Amino acid sequence: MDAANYLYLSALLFTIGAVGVVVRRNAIVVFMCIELMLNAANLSFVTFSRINGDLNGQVIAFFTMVVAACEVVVGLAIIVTIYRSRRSASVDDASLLKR
Amino acid sequence: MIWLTLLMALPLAGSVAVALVPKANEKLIKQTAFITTLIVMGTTIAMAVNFQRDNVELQFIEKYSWIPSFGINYALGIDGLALVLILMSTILAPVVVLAGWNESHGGRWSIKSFYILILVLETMMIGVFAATDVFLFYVIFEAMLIPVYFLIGGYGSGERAAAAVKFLIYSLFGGLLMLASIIALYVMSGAQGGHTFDLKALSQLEMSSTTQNLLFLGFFIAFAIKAPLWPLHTWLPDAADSATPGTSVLLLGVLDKVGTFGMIRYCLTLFPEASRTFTPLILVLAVISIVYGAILAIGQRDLKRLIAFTSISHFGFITMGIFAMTSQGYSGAALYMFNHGFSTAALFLVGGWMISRRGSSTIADFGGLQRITPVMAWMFFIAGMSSLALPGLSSFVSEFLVLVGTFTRYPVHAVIATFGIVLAALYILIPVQKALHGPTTPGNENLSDLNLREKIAIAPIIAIIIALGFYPSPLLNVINPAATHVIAQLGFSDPVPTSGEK
Amino acid sequence: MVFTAPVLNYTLLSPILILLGGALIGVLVEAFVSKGLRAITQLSVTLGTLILSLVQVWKIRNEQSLTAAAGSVVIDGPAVLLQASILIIAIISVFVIADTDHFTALAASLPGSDEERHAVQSGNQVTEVYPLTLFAISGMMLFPISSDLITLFVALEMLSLPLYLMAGLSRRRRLASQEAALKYFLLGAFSSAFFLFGMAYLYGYSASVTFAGIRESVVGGSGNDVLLLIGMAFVSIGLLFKVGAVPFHAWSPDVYQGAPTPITGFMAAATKVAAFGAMLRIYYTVFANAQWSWTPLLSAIAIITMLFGSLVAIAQRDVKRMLAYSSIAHAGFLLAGVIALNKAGLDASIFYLFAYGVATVGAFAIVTLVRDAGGEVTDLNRWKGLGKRSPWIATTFAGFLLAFAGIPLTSGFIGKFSIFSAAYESGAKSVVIAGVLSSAIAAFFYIRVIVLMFFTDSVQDGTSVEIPSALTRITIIFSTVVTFALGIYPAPLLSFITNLATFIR
Amino acid sequence: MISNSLVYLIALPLAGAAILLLAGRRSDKWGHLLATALSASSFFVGLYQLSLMLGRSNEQRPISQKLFEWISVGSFKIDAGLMLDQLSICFVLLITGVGTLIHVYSISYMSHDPDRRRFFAFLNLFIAAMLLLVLGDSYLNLYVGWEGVGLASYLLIGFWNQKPAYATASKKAFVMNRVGDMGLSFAIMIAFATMGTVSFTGVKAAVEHTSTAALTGIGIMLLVAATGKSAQFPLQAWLGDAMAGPTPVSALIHAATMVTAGVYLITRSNFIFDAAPTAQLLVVIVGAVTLMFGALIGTAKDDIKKALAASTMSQIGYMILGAGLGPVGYAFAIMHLLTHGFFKAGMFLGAGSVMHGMNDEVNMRKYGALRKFMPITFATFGLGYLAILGVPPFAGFYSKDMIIETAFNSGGIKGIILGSVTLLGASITAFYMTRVMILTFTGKSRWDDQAHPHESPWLMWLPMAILAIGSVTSGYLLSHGNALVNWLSPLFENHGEHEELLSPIVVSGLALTMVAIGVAIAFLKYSRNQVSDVAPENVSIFTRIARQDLLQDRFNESVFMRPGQVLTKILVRTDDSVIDGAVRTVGRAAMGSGASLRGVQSGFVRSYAALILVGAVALIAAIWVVTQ
Repeated sequence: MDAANYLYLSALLFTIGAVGVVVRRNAIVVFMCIELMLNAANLSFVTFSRINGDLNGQVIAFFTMVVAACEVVVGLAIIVTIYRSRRSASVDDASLLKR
Repeated sequence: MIWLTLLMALPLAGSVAVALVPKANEKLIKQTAFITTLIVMGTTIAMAVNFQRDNVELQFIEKYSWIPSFGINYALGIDGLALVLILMSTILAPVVVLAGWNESHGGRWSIKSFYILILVLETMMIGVFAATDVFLFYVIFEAMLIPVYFLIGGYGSGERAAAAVKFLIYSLFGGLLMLASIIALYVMSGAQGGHTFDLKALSQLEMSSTTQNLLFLGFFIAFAIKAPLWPLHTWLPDAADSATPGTSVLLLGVLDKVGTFGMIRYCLTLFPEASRTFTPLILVLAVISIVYGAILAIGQRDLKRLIAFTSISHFGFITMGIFAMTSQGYSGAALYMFNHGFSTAALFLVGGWMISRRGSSTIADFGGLQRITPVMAWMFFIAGMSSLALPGLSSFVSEFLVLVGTFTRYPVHAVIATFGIVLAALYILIPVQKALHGPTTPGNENLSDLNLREKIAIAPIIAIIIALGFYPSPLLNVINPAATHVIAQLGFSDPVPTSGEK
Repeated sequence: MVFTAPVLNYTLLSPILILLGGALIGVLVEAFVSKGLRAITQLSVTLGTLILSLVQVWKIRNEQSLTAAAGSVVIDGPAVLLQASILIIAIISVFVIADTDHFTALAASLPGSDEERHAVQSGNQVTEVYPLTLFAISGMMLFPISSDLITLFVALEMLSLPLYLMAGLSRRRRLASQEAALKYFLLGAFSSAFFLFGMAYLYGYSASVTFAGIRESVVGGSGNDVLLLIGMAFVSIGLLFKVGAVPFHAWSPDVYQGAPTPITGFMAAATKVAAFGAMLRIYYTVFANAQWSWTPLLSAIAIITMLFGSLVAIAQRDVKRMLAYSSIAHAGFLLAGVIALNKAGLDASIFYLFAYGVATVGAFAIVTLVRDAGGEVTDLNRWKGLGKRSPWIATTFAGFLLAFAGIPLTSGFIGKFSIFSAAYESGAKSVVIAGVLSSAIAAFFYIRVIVLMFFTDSVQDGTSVEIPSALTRITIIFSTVVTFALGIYPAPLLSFITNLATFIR
Repeated sequence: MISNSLVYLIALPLAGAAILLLAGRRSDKWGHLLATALSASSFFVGLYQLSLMLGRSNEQRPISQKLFEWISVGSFKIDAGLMLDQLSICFVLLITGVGTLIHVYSISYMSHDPDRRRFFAFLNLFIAAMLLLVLGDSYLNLYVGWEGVGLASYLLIGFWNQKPAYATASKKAFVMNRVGDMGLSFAIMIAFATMGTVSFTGVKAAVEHTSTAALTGIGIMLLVAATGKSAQFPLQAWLGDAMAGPTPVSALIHAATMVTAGVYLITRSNFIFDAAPTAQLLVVIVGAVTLMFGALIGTAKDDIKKALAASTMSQIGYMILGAGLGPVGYAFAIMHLLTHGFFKAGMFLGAGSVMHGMNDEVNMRKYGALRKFMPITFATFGLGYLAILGVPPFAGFYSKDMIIETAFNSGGIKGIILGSVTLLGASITAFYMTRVMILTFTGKSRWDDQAHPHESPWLMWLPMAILAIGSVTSGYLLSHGNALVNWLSPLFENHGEHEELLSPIVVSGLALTMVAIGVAIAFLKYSRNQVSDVAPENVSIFTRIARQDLLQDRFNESVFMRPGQVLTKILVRTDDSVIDGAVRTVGRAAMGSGASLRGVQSGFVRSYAALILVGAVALIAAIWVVTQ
């Protein structure tokens, strides 16, 4: 089976994630969409490493996971604080700063 | 002897000295500033004495590397024109300080900062005429705006903030266009053997006529804004209206000359071809400025604005003389720059005294001053006469030279411009009649006449105006060599008399 | 198979390692030192680390190496210059950050809760901002010197994550501050996803994660251009986001306004250096040969950015937002340096980054001083007549504004001139014209602020100017001196840069 | 140093002016004496020069002197140089002579004026400027004097400028003169452009190889200048108002000297006009028109000074006409100029003395029967009257008849027309001068009660007497043995005499008859029936028009002033709305776009994300375009 399909899949996932970021209100969900995008990228890496027969891509995938984990830590911290002070996790409510 | 650097350093030192004087001691502050300007004037005259008249090359040259990585030098040097203008600036400075002894009061800020600004400005005024490195010139050209901006905004009257901003934005805009041209020159010089800003080197650059035209415009628009040339003049009346008389003198008398000076020193030198290409257009603009400025001056109700518009008309003459490309036109223009400095100074200073005494700048508020304050009235009258170029006063010589010089090559322009002299009679005599003649109107009965300080301040100007009217040779002898040199460089020669064609 | 330990050149890496160490110490300090001593200890640790690291950078200034860390970082002239700039900017920023009054006593506490109030009263001020700063700085130090995709990505996150948090630490207007953090985080993560995706395609294009490898295949032209282009595009998005170029700028005004002002200054200055450093390296070394494909796009973005930033700044009423938009405009000018793609462009960009960074920190330091009972006053209308009440502060601020406007005799002018001439030299005339135009527009709003401060009468509304703390004063004086010194006599720095700044590949 | 004494001619009065103006009130006591003394001494210097000149042969007579290099740029070299020749000496003597007399007269006439010192300063200034005008050796030097006298005239007309009307009058005079001056500067420009020189000698030399077109241009422009200064048609309107000045001023500047500068300019430029027939013809026409114009106005004026002013205008018309007749006419023009200088100045002083006695009443209808009260004034005025009428053997008889004769003899239809015009003019002159005499000195007294007419002090009547003698004798002296003609002849190249149309006797006969007719009509009209002391309203349209100076002001206002004012208003408005408006619009546009672009910054993180997404898509699209 052609490896390119994996690329299409990853592109699809990436797009879904990106669109999700734009359309979903809940900060958590938005964040999950971003994670989806990251994983889509990972998929591409792995695929490419398969295509190119080179392991670095897979190594990067691992790095990405770690980094994503860090992002989760920071991200959740922020989202939770916001949620506690606003009693809402909707990104649309946080719009004091504008213009 | 590093005359020019010395000249530039002196006012700076003076400003430092002023800064050190305690705020409370206003008298000492003023005296320090005045003494400094006097010293500068003396030094300039000393320098002028050492100037070799017949030498067309730049003199008192100094050159130190400033920013080697861009090939920028701190390079100074003056020819006759620059000398004359520096002379004018440094003579005007003490006059302004003395005449506007109390101008700094009632400003937004301390008297101290007023004189610091003035002195810093004087340094730049000298530098801008002395610079022979384009980059250095540009730096001073732009930096000069700041002190003036604060002088207008901080010590002016009326809509001073708005006027100051208008002035600054206008000038900055022009300056940035010039910057673009300068960058282009710089890059080209890099392509043609080494980055440099040396005026001489840049004038040797090879460039397509299109480029040359574009770059020329970059420079010219900047200068046309400075020198106000119609239709880029609208900042001037506002600025002159809000600025203190002394500031206006420096603004119209000296700073605006940078525009016309730049046209000669940079537009003509760097872009001879383009200058020739644009001459017809520029001459038209100049003629429009002459007539337009005069007519609007006639239409003004406010004394300061009136004077501002007369200057627009005069700058039209100067520009016309420059681009007539004849030695008479050029020398006339150069001389005109000098004379205009003094006649405008006289008008603004005396006008300023009238205004400060009357507490109004509306011409209609004055009346019959000749009976109450004869001396002041006479000073105003003489200043006015010199502004309408009465023969026997300095500005006649320059104006007539410009006209003759233009006529020999562009008769039509000269003829139209000559109508300006009738309008001049109107724009001077109308305020003279309204303010000085007629019955004494209420509110003017007990205006005080000029005091000794003011007399001392105005006397030298009037003296110069009259003396140069009868004996302009000292200046002309300095200017002429430069004139013929420049004209020749541009590949022009004076038209020969047509007689014999019969 | 045999495991061969990677060879690390510790001298060359020491600047970063020192910072990381300092950061870890900071964490420990936060945990164990008594609250009385905490602040001062943290400050001294942080400053010590930074200075030590700066010294190290100075030591290695003439070193050049591609193999400092098994080929994943490169040490060369630009690297040293950028790291030095970042450190200097960091140091003067820390002086401002040291004024703990800007930071919430207890970030975890609810805004307006008793917990928070108690924390403030008991002086139980947490100082996690210091280690966070150090982490961020180490990320920034790594970003412009990394020479493979992994390091690049890790560095990006290393500098970003702490900043996300720091943005939320403001003591006053905490809701806004937290909002800033949220926005910065979400958008940052979003953009880094693009960045990563792009990296994937570059990898796919070249079958290599090292810059050198990618460059080879770009030069060789072998491989599928579409992959390269998509890769470049998405990586660029990540970088352009960090430098705040239109249309990836949207976060910056909000974050600049919401974040604690000292952090804003630090962010605005240091992040720009780091991000542009990386950008310069990537475009000058990796993508150089694909110039045909990206120059037009980048020029377009640069032009839009300049004009957008300048135009929108005119309409701002809040000083922090105004500075934010002005920094967007400056990002546009700096892009001109990237586009130039020549030695002059590199030198100019580095000079510009340093000059602009220093001036920015100074400007924001002054913003921290203008306060009323409720904390900082950033509403421009309340800055009216500042020149009358505290002439020195106002004059200094005016000085920075003139520098931003690029008036001669300030560093801003030299920067602008050099970067524009470089761009012009490489034929990007349109960019230069746009730059000149937008400078004219920009001048307008800088001058408006000066008018407000000097030529309009003050409104008595309790707005006052804090006497700057000794440290803040150092920052302000330093920035002022540098700003004008570089304007009047930039020759030494310029030639220093010119001598060092050459990328090695 | 004989040559130097040319400078003294100017320097003396100039010094007077300077001293008096600078010394200020301090010199109130002795200022007038000093001024008079200096003017007189200048006169004696003139006499001395004359004596020297008489001692030299014709060719040697003109002397010139370079003081210093004034302007020198490229080929445009102007020396501050003076030149005294047969022509200018006449003027020098006229100016300083009559000038001095009028100084004397003014000592008493202005004795009650607080600003008498300033008055004398201006008088001296005028003398100096006028001397420079006639002594300058190039058109540019002449120009300096030319505008100098304009300035002096402005200052003196507006001497009592606290009266707004007077201030306006002075302004009007200056501005209209400037229009003329413009002509002079054009002439100079053309001269320089075509001949490369503007000195009299240089231009004279260059004439022969200069295109007629250029010469005509110069000539016409010189004529324009002359019309301005000499109040000739169409720039005559200022002279009447100029009577606002103190009467001695009217006598000196606006009768004897300054207004004749135009005649000087034309005669001085004879070499140009001789070579430019068209210009010459125009000169004649202007002269003819003006002499009728002035004469007609004169018939309707009740203000004695304005009547005299009108007559001046008309008499100068004669001179211009004469000068326009070419070589044959120049001398006669000058002769008439000199005699006119005597009798007109005399009459003005007479008018002054009358006003002096009638506490400054100028309306002749309020005079009458003054003969008894002011015998001396009557006598001197009367002699001047006879002179202007041209009754033999009084001065006018010689000078005016010469012009009439030359006019007739100028050949062809032109000669006949000109001759008849001059004759008619003579008759009208006779009419209005008689009218003045009758209204002022004869008939019943019509003055109101507070007037106590009395003879003027000797300081005033002495000058009048001297001038009266002049107006009796000067004509004979100047024409005796063609004295003046021969004196001046070396300056003008003679083209030989025209064929005589009418013999001198016939002309004189005609002239006298015409004069007699004029006088007779006047007698019938005014001496017979009682003159009312208010101007009758039920008069013919012509009278009304004449009273309004033939609508000259109406014309100028409606054609130049009003449109000018409108234009000014419009421009002032457009400067703000259009030019500055454009600038402001640009600024507003920038701010507006900024404000609208702010909208992008909605504050919603999702829209920001969308923005990024859009950007990404745009990039991809661009790439797609690139790769396709």
